[in-house]
Amino acid sequence: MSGKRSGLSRRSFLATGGAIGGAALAGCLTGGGSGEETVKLGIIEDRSGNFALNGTPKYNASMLAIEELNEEGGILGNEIETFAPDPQSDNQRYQQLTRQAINEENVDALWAGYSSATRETIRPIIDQNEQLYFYTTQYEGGVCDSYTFCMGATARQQLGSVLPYMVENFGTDIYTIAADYNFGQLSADWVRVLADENDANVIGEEFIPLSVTDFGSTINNIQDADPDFVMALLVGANHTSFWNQRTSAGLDVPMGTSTVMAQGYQHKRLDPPAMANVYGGFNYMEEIPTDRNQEFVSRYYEKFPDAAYINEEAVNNYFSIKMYARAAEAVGSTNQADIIEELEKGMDVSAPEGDISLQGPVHHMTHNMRVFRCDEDHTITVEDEQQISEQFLSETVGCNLRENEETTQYVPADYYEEADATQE
Amino acid sequence: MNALNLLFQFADNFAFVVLAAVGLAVIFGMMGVINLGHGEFIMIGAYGTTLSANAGAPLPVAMAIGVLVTAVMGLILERTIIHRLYDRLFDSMVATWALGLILTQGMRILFGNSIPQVSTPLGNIAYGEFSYSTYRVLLLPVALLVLGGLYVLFTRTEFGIRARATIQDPDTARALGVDTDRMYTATFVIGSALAGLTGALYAPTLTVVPGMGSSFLVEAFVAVVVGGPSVLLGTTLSGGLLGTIDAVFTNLFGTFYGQIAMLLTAIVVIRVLSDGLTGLVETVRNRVEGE
Amino acid sequence: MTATDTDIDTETTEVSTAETTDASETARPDGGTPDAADSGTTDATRATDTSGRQSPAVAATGPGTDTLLQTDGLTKRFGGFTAIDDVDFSVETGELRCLIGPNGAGKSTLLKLITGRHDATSGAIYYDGTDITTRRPNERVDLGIGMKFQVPSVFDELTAYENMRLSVQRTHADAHLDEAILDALERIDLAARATTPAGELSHGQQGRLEIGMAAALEPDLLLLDEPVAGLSVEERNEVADLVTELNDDGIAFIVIEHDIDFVAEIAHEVTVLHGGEVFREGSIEAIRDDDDVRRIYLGGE
Amino acid sequence: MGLADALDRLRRPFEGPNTLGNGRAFWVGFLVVLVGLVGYPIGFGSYAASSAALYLLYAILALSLTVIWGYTGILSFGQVAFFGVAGYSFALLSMNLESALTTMLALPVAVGIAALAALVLGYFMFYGEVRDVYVTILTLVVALVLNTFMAQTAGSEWTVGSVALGGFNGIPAIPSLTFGVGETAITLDGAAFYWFTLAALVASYLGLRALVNGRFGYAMVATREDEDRTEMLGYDVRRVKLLVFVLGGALAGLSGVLYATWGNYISPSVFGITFASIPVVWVAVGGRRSLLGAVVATVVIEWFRQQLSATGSQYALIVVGVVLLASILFVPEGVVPRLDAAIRGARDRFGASNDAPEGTPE
Repeated sequence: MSGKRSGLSRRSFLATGGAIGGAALAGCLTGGGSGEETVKLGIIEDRSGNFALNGTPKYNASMLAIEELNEEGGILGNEIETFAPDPQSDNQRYQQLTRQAINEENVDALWAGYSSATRETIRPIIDQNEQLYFYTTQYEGGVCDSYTFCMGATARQQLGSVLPYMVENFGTDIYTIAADYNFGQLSADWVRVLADENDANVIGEEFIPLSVTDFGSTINNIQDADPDFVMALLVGANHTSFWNQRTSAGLDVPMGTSTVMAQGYQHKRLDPPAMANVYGGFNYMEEIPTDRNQEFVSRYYEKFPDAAYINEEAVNNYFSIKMYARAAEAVGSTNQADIIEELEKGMDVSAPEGDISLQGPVHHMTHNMRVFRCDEDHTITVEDEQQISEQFLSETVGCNLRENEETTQYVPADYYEEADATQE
Repeated sequence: MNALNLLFQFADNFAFVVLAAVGLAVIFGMMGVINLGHGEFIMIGAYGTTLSANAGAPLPVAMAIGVLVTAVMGLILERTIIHRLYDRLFDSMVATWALGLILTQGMRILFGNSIPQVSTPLGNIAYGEFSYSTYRVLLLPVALLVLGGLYVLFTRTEFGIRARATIQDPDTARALGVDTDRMYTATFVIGSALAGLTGALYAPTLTVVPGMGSSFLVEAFVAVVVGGPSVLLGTTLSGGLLGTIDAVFTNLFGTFYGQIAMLLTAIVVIRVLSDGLTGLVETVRNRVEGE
Repeated sequence: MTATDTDIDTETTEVSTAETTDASETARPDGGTPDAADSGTTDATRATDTSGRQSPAVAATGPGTDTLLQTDGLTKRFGGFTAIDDVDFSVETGELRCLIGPNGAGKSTLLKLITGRHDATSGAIYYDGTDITTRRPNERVDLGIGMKFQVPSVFDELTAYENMRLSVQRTHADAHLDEAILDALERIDLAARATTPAGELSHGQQGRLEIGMAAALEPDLLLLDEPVAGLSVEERNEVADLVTELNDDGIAFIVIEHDIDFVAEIAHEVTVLHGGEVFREGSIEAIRDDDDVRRIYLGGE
Repeated sequence: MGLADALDRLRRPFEGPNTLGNGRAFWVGFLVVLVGLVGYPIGFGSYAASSAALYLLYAILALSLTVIWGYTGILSFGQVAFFGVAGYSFALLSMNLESALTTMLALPVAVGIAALAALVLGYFMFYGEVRDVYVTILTLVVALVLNTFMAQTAGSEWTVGSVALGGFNGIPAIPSLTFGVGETAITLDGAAFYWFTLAALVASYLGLRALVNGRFGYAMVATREDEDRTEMLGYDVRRVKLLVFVLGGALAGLSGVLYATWGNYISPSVFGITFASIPVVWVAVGGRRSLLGAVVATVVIEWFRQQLSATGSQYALIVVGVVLLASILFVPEGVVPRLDAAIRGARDRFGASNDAPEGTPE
């Protein structure tokens, strides 16, 4: 169905392209971003390339949310249109498509991108155009941006739920292995901050390039350090090889994570017991046993019977699209500045993960965080559950977007001694 | 640093470099075609294996199917596309790059972003506080067997003699009654089958996804170039050199330095030895014989 | 396969680089090259050869001497095979010297050493007062040494005009370039074929073009490797005329040639190479009547 | 007549057997297309212009490869290395010394750094007798080393001046090119950036036409055809190759700076194997011995890929692959030379040509 829609807009694009320049220019001027007659949402999610595995569920869940809204009469009585290209996991293409979405498709709100690299690539374009933008991946945290709403849990929220649980149950010696890029580095910083807050020690730390598929030496290094548990902050398809390799090498230390299972559903894809004794701190996995969630899950698979999994990010897309619709109804228009102002007042949201709320001044969510455990047979159980709010921006940094315009990303190293790797 | 750790890591790296490179080396060394779709051929082997295993085939049978599927695909591609591109080195690079694109996305459309993975068999070798995957260590003898098998095939069989005659002087070979077209086809199929074998062997220990091929391509290229024109000797030598460098640097400084050290070694070898490591062996042998 | 002497050295290297299968197998061609067969008589020839040898040369070239080129103990080995063995060889200014010898005598190798295509294993080469032993080929060209290869090696895809331009633009300013190119083509009788790709010219025309291009660089010494091999009688005469004409203009020549009649037609002095060593030097008549020369030719074939 | 003669004299340095498109008809067409391109932002607005600017700056990268590969016979698989080095250099220079004056200066300095990198690498290769496919692989490996290295610079210790290298995420918020000082400064974005890029491309194209049809161009072509033979005509082949490589590095660098300012962003993916392959594809499809072919193919292929991606179809990449395969198999000499031959064939058939035949010396 999305193909049909974007096919339409593509035809109209070609038609304008073929018309005399003046007419096209006039079209640009009248089709402003706050047109009342239509609502158009940009959904730019990877369906091919490296991030297709994570991007496809996000795309699916967005379409589900939009279909449900349209069945209820759309937004402000208008059917929702979409601009849903495939950026093919290519950041440069994201830039082009973001510009197209804003300048040519005049989208009223934009959902785009899986990795933080993608977000940072397009954020300057977003800010320049004052475009309302929802970023839905769980991420390193710290983005304080007047136009960006970060719907995923931050590293502090994710790790803040699982790390104390691990310390309590397994001991205080932590070994961190993390993907060697911005997200991994900052997450490892948060592990150090949280270890300090929970009276534990990081006894070893290893950063692994995203291209690495061979973990023989890493496994030996962990065995050498002999920690009570490992915090595994691995990312991407290459790193997924770690789990099979650690199992076959007989490394049975318990592992905590914020980056596997809930994003790339490794417990579904890998043969048991590859993910045995892995504990994740997430706001969502499709195995959450509540009625509300199970009902959502069955709606999703009814629409996408061949879908593989509903990941954390997919659900964040789903509830944030619904949240956007409520805000638009509340202000009575799709004017972006008005909607941002409305959202900044905060909002209670009923999401598949439970009842959560938007922290208006920092554009982040208070999430219902759970600790999920994967057992020998890859059955998921919920071990712990608590509401965790975004704290870094709201409490430590003191960001308040209601009062100050900003487009900054803050990093923990500037606020915590433990997070500053250069001190060691 | 534990000596056994280093030894096992070396075995692991050596096998990876050799197996990643050998299919590419056969096709490049014997036919002058650079197969930029080599990584995707490996991916096809891994898919064949994993899908067969998921359908219930025992792992060795599944691996054989993976190899067979890749070989058949190689045969079809050679007959339809590659055979038009002999003596067009750079065109063949673009064409195989395009093939890689089609294969990756084609598999994604057919089987989705991921398929259920096979777990690694054979357990582990434990020593002191350490342990290592038995399967990964066993890949070393397998890599050596592959090299040995190719040695026998190309030097001890009628086919090998004809194939080598074709490479050295196609016109003369044709005059002597060798069906050179068939030799090229056969060589390409062997190269494809070897890529398939690599995919089959790594299917239970790496993540089988449509884009997995790219993780082999860099090592494969570097190994082939470092090795030089002699396929088997070159692959063996570069496997040894790069495997050692990777294991040592990874152990001393971390995975990133292992990778960088390997790439820098490649640059130095290409610069210093214009015919790679086999060129060096050749020179040394000539000198010894010259005295 | 016909192994002419020129091919010996290239063949050795070619085979070893083209060796793409396991290097432990047939690393080098079998030992039975034509040279190995020849050099069975090396010891005997060395004895007769010493008389014809010049005294070890110092840089006896350049201003104040008549000697244009002088090699001193020049030696070239390929692996275990010695292609040029301690050769002292000289050419005088304006001379036309022919270099003959049986297959595998090292004639082409000697030319390649002089042009810098091969590096000498030991010994030295002096040219016009300069030690050029380690100079690069293009530097030797700049000093005034030109070369025509055995197989015509013009740029096939470029026209005759463009080929000639490559030479002429090295010696002429832009203003006179076009004129000079057409003059040079005129001189080798190819002005009418200026726009023809060189690959489509006849064998003889390609040969003339190549000599013309070498001559257009205004060298003092031109090296020709079998300039008339495979040509018709008519084409052969055209080349002979061209060589004589250029020689009359003052260009010295070293010509490798099998065709003894052609040699007789153009040459003053002849040097006979055998087994990588200078075997005889003298006038064409003296060499023709030399029984030893006759013997090595017969024995060599 | 006087004017026509003057114009003919004007075009002479840009014509010769080494380029397609000689004669009056070509230049008239060239001017018409150029006027159309200059007017494009006026007709289609600044979004269309900024989209098109990307294709035009890529075309400069394609030209850099054409001059190295098509004309001199060296396939550099690592043109993106110089592209990226210049992009990163520009980012670090302009962000550390942020003022209009410095972004203006950062452009030539960054291009210079790319040229210097090409000089070092080229000297290392060509004076070390690295040849043929080994040059190809070596240049690719250099790009991959940069990719691996830059991707791990996420840590806070990787900061140059006040700018973090950012690892895999790259460097965001690179300033746009700015000319002039203080109040009078003009920031190049939207249509202005498009015009600047177009001017850079046209200058590069014409400059290269003059180069390849001049003395040095002949030396390049001779080097491509036969290095040994070229040396025997007294050309220093190593120097020819090195100079071309440096020129190619500088052009790729120019393209890289424009890229960094186009999206105000650069990341290590510019050094990756995917991006490294793409210039080879443009040039191979367009016709590697044709400057015009490289430009046309780059613009068309990139426009096509973008349109396919915007449809969101999962078959987009398959279509790209099939089109590439077909063009390599059925139009091996390149699309633009094929078109050129077809047009000339048609003209000959109808006997309408008054122009001198191609390749005739004048």
